[in-house]
Amino acid sequence: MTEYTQKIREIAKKLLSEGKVDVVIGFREGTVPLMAEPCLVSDPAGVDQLVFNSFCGVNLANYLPRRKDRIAVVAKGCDSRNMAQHIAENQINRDQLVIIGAPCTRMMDRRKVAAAVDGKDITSVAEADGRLTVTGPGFEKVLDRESVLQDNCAICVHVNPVLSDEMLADPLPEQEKDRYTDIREVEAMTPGERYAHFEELLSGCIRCYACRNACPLCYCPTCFVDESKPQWVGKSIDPTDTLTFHFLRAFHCAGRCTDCGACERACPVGINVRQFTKKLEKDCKELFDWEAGMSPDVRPPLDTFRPDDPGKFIK
Amino acid sequence: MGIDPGRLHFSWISSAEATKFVDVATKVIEEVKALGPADRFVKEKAQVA
Amino acid sequence: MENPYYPYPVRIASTVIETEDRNLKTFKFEFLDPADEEKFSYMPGQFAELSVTGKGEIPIGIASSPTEKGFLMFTVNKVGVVSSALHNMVEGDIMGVRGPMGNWYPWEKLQGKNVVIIGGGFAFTTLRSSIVYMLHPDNRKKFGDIHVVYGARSPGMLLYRDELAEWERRDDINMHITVDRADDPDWKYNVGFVPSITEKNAPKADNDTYAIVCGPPIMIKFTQPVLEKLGYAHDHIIMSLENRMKCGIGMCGRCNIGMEFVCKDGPVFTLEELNRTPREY
Amino acid sequence: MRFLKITKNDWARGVEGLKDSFRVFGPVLERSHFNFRPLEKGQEPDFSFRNTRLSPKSTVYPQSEILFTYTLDKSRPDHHVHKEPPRDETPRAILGIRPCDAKAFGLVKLNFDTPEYKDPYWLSAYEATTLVGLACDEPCSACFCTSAGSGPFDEAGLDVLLKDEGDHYLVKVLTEKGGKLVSAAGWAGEASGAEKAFVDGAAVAAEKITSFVSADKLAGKVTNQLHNAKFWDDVAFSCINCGTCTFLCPTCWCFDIQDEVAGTDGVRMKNWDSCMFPLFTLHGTGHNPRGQKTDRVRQRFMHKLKYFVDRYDKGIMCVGCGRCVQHCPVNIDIRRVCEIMNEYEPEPETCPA
Repeated sequence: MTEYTQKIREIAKKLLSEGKVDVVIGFREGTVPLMAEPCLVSDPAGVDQLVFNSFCGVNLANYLPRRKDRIAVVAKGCDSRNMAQHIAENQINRDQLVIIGAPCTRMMDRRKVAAAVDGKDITSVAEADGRLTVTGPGFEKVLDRESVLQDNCAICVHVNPVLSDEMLADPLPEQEKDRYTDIREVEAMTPGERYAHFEELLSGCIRCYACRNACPLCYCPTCFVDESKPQWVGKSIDPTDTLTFHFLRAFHCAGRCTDCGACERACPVGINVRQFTKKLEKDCKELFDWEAGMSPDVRPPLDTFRPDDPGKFIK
Repeated sequence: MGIDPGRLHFSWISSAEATKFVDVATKVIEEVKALGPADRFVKEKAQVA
Repeated sequence: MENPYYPYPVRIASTVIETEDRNLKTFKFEFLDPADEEKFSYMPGQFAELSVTGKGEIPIGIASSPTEKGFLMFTVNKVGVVSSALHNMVEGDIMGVRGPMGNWYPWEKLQGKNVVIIGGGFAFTTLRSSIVYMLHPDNRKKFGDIHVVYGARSPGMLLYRDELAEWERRDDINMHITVDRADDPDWKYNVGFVPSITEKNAPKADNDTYAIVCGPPIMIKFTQPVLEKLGYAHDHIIMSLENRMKCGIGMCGRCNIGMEFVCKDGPVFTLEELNRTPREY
Repeated sequence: MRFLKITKNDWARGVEGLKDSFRVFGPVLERSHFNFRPLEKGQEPDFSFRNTRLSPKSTVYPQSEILFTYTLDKSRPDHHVHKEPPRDETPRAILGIRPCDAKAFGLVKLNFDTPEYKDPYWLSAYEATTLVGLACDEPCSACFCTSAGSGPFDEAGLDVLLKDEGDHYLVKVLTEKGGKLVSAAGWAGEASGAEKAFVDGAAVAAEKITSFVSADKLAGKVTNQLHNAKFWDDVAFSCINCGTCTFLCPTCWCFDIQDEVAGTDGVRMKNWDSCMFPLFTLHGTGHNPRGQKTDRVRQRFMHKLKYFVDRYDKGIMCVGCGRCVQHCPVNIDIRRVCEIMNEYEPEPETCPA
């Protein structure tokens, strides 16, 4: 990881001092263990705050829409796919971007780490050789990296950036994974069971919209839940309204979601929000052989029509 | 989502196919009536407690 | 414990379309319970939350004057959900009024002073209240000269046209009505923007002259330098602000400018006070 | 001041007994974290928590609360008239609230209990509530209560303070309300000399706090200079306006008022809102005084660390519970922002010459 950090600083410094970009978007050291803060550097003297580690889980594609300047941005596999998606959706121009590709060793989940030490207070972490050493007052514990990966990272099949102008390392091998075991379980339920399952899943939701705001796809100027003329969804914590919000948001992300995990990472009450988006991801894969954000040049399946699109549901 | 499949119908009907529209609409109504009142995604009064 | 969220039930006594674009309507309300009228005691410059049952509430300046008894009057611009619903309501319908809220123009301080009222567009409502209040026989002698500069886009967009004409005929108030463009060949008043009419007609500043300014942001922006040029000190320029509001009682947290809540500490501030707060309005 | 010593059996029995006359709330493990919830018969509060994910503010101030009901049915004589639903004034007890969260109620009270207006919903719930605190023996590394006007054994706002002594609790009865709860629970057994245990415990716990903020110079700053300072862009850059901080915060009180109608039956309700959302301040005209993300982040911190300080002269509107520090998905840290604000010196005016 230190090599990545070193290299990001070098590239950032070069790009800024040569005037190739106006700003660099990357991460700086967090103020608490297991965190890193996205930051923007515009002065070559400021590049030394940039770091890269296993807690850089925030999707930096989130910071690109509506920017007018030339930007160098650090991109993991999923970030780069969301950037490709942004380019396809005209949220940013490819020629504004210098993408600093980071073949991703997959990010760790701070809440899993905390749970692995029974919620004890963690004051520092160190990472080496696939292991994470966690220390706090009166304890030290070594965790296997694989056991504390973010859920989406554990099943990630695209760790390498799909777009890049600079690379921090050679591409890493991609894993073969069955991504949809949990989704198949839900699919096997009867409609009634499924409804009950979703109600239970969302029972703790506080409608803070952190999932939506963390999502790089949710850049609509006015979200449907914020519309007042007409008001589509009630604003209290009524369970029907809450379900409606999550389902509709997931549908808006169909064929666009890269399973970057931003929603789940942001959820303050630990809801497995990806269950919704992953179902649609699975459908897009099976019906259209489509994975989102693999190229900025191919139109996504939901904004194109082909005569051979699957149509069995039409009676 | 947990919606009964019988409550959701897709059909392709051209503006010229009035009879088909009537047939489909009648069939849908019959099927939905047979299922009885929906109890999912139904909001009576906000449950906030 | 008094419930400050409780809207007094009122009946719509009358509605009048004020302007040619039909977007401004004046409503007169009567309290269902006459005792509520006693509780609703207000001063010109205050506002109330109009509560359309089933839709929500909107904060609107009170256009009637406390010297007018038996009704409350509001002029509402049709912009959002509640105001649109209100525009569709008719005489006899029941709704709610919550208030009065906020502070008012500093009538104590204005005693014995000259008052220059500068208004634009549909922000003339609390200014109407103020004029009616000052012109009331019990009050007129408490004030010095009264000047009114009031402008709208066109003659058909002026509010309270009958009253304006009546005030024009009086000799104890100096009216300077203006429109941006006069499409009416019989238009007999000024043509021009409020700032320039102010510059031409407003009295020179002195310690005994206060300006009350209420209008769209663009008018305020260009009127302020004119008043400064005429020598008005910032503590002699009185303004009324608008912000998005919900509770109207300083609790819901959205309308603040710095530490002040527009709904409770305002909406009336002097320019001197505003200079000290972030311009988040 | 009374001190009691009660065994954990007495405690459990007392808690069960309280449920006859109180609505009892306590920390409960949900999925991966704790929250304060109403306790059912037979359900004990789980004191193995460090602190709850959501603050206990919802016990007094529910996220959604009905203000009025009404009917739109014109055949009913009271149509379109707002009616207050009956208020539940059953006494409530919050068991195991941390001192920081109890202190927060006092700060929120400044907003809902003012000389001009009183919020009857918040106030009546608050007045019906007895706060039974659990002293914090193991504060977290993100906690900074001692420099935010509170502390792991702080008694402000509490009616009773408990100290966990392994097989028993020491109980400090702080108010008359607290005394009534203790009697209702049947807890007796005076513990003379327990005072020292609290004093010592407080000192030991305070030693364990490793994180601090300085807020001493905030009151002296000029609002507009702080507001216009250049650092806000950097502070706000990473913010995604998700609102997590405001929803978890024990001192955030902002709300929205909404009407909802089903058929002819309607309710007007109060829902928590967040200054992080653009809709919070959007005018009907489309103009938004806090339209940019930086404006909104600045509002949150200025409100807590400057406007509140100036308005009430009661310190900062933060009790140092550390929730926003731990759960902000992009690691915006109020401690860092407070430091920047406290140390801020206005950029020197450039000389026009």
